[in-house]
Amino acid sequence: MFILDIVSSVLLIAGVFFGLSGAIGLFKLPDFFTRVHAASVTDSIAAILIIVGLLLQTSFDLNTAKLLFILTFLMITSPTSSHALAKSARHGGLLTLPEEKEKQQEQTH
Amino acid sequence: MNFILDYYNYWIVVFLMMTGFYIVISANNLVKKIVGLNVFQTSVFMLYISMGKVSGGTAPILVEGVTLYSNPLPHVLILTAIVVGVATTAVGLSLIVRIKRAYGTVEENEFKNQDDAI
Amino acid sequence: MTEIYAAVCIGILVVMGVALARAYSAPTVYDRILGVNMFGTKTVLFIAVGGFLTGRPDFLDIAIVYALINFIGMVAVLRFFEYTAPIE
Amino acid sequence: MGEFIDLVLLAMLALTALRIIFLKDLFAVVMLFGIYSFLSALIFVNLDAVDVAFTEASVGAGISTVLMLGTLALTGRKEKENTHSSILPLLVVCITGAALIYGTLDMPPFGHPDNPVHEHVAPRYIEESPKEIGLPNMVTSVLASYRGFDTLGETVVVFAAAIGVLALLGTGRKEDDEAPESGLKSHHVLHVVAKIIIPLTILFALYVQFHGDFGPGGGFQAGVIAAAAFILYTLVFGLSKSMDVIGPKFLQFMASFGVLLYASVGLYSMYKGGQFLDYSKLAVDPVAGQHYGIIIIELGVGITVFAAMLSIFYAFSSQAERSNIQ
Repeated sequence: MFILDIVSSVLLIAGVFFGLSGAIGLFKLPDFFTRVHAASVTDSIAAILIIVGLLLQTSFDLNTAKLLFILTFLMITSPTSSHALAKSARHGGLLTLPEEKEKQQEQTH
Repeated sequence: MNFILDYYNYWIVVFLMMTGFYIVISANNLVKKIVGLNVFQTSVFMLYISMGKVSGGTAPILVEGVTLYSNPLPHVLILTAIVVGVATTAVGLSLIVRIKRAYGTVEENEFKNQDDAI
Repeated sequence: MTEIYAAVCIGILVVMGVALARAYSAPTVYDRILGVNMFGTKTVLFIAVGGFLTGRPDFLDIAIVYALINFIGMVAVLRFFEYTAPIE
Repeated sequence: MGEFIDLVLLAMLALTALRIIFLKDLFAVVMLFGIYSFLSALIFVNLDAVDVAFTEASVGAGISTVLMLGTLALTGRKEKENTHSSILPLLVVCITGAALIYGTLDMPPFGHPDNPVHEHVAPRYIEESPKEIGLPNMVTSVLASYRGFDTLGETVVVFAAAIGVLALLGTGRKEDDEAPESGLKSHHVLHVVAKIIIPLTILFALYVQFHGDFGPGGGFQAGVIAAAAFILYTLVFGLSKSMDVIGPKFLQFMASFGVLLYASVGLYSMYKGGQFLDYSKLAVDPVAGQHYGIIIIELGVGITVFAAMLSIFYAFSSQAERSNIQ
């Protein structure tokens, strides 16, 4: 039991670490598409680590099934919403940082 | 510190209530007014649920080995109030859609002016 | 284990706070949607860990509802966003 | 720890409400309102009200936000500059707020087990309802059995609201002319994922419906979650396809059927010699009778809420599509 506790603690803390790094990226990264990347890191890896960490603490019962359900659900939906958001932003005319620089150079010429 | 913890929930409830109230009376746009009404309504829910909480208690779903539960009665009242709240919000929003079609605007002073012009 | 759960809860609360700050003041409307979406997924994790912290993990149903509604809200925002004229 | 989480979440809630005042972009206002609902549901979980949190997360954050977004699509997202002075409202709010804060000082302290609220009827519910009704979830027992008449009224209110919306916006009857192209048509990933998610959602709704006696959940929540599955279908595949699956006529039938089912349980228990909605008379064993009664009326609630929410959404959605054609 003791080893399981250690493993799940490590997983949980690693999950929080990735969550925090993604949160920093949400403010620090230069353009929208890199910020989507930062946010989707927290959505995928942090969610996997934290939920697997919790899974190790359950005895094999309904809670295990529910946690697995949440994990599958998040794995399917959160990359999809990141993708859909980035695609909508692209349609809405948002540019990446290099493209924006290029545009500015064209205007100055 | 204990004094603050004893009343903190109620103060936040009053703050939210007044925020919602302010939005309702000062906003000119009807959709924002509806949002304000909902903010107000949620603050009332918060008041009820705060009153039902018992420190050290747990959710009122029976488990073995627990004797202290929070009060289930406010939960029942608020559960139904939430569903009724969204039903009335829906009616309010559909009235706004009709107002937009009749007057071409959802800003309160603009359709009042149109009424005065007639 | 309780200390670990408490620490993880606080960590997730911090991430939620940051996402909330992004939703409060965002350079573009898409950034705002991103902040809202990230807030939603973090609350799912928060409820899951919080259930284990209080010793009653049978409330994971609420986390499932959060994940579901968050996704539907996201799709609805993208769908109705294209109907409304952009703000100048 | 619980108190600390409470402090932080309530502070976040207050900040969100404050931010809503100053935003002029109504789209952002509605999104922050979604966050506000999510946060308040989190606080409900923290204050032990799991059933309420379930409802707030699905109804408040889900359906309200979607309906408000639908309205914004019709009315425009920019709030015009306010010409009124905001000093008078601020003054009114400050005075009322100060009076209320003064009033809270006479409230019993938060969370104390001896508070007046916990003195009267609540101990009876907590101690007797597991024996009398035989369900572990006290909220369901009180909602469906002790206060069953009240819940019947609430169901009728939801039904009436659906009628009101349909009267104002039209029934959203299917039109055979060309359906407008949705921009989400090009999101192929979304199409595939929606097809995976929707069956899972309906399965989860059924679980919530029938597991509500033992855990958080019940008819109100299940109806909304099932409606959310169809709302997702409408958003991704378009209104006309969704109406092929469940038409507005059928929904109107379902909404009234749910209320009738609920009320007829009450009449049947009268026929059996009890009071209106006295489930103990439904079977020889009173506890088994309570079980049958609660399952049937929760089903009635679920059907009505599902049909009412979905027809309200259809009405808004058909308005949005119509205005998009012009």
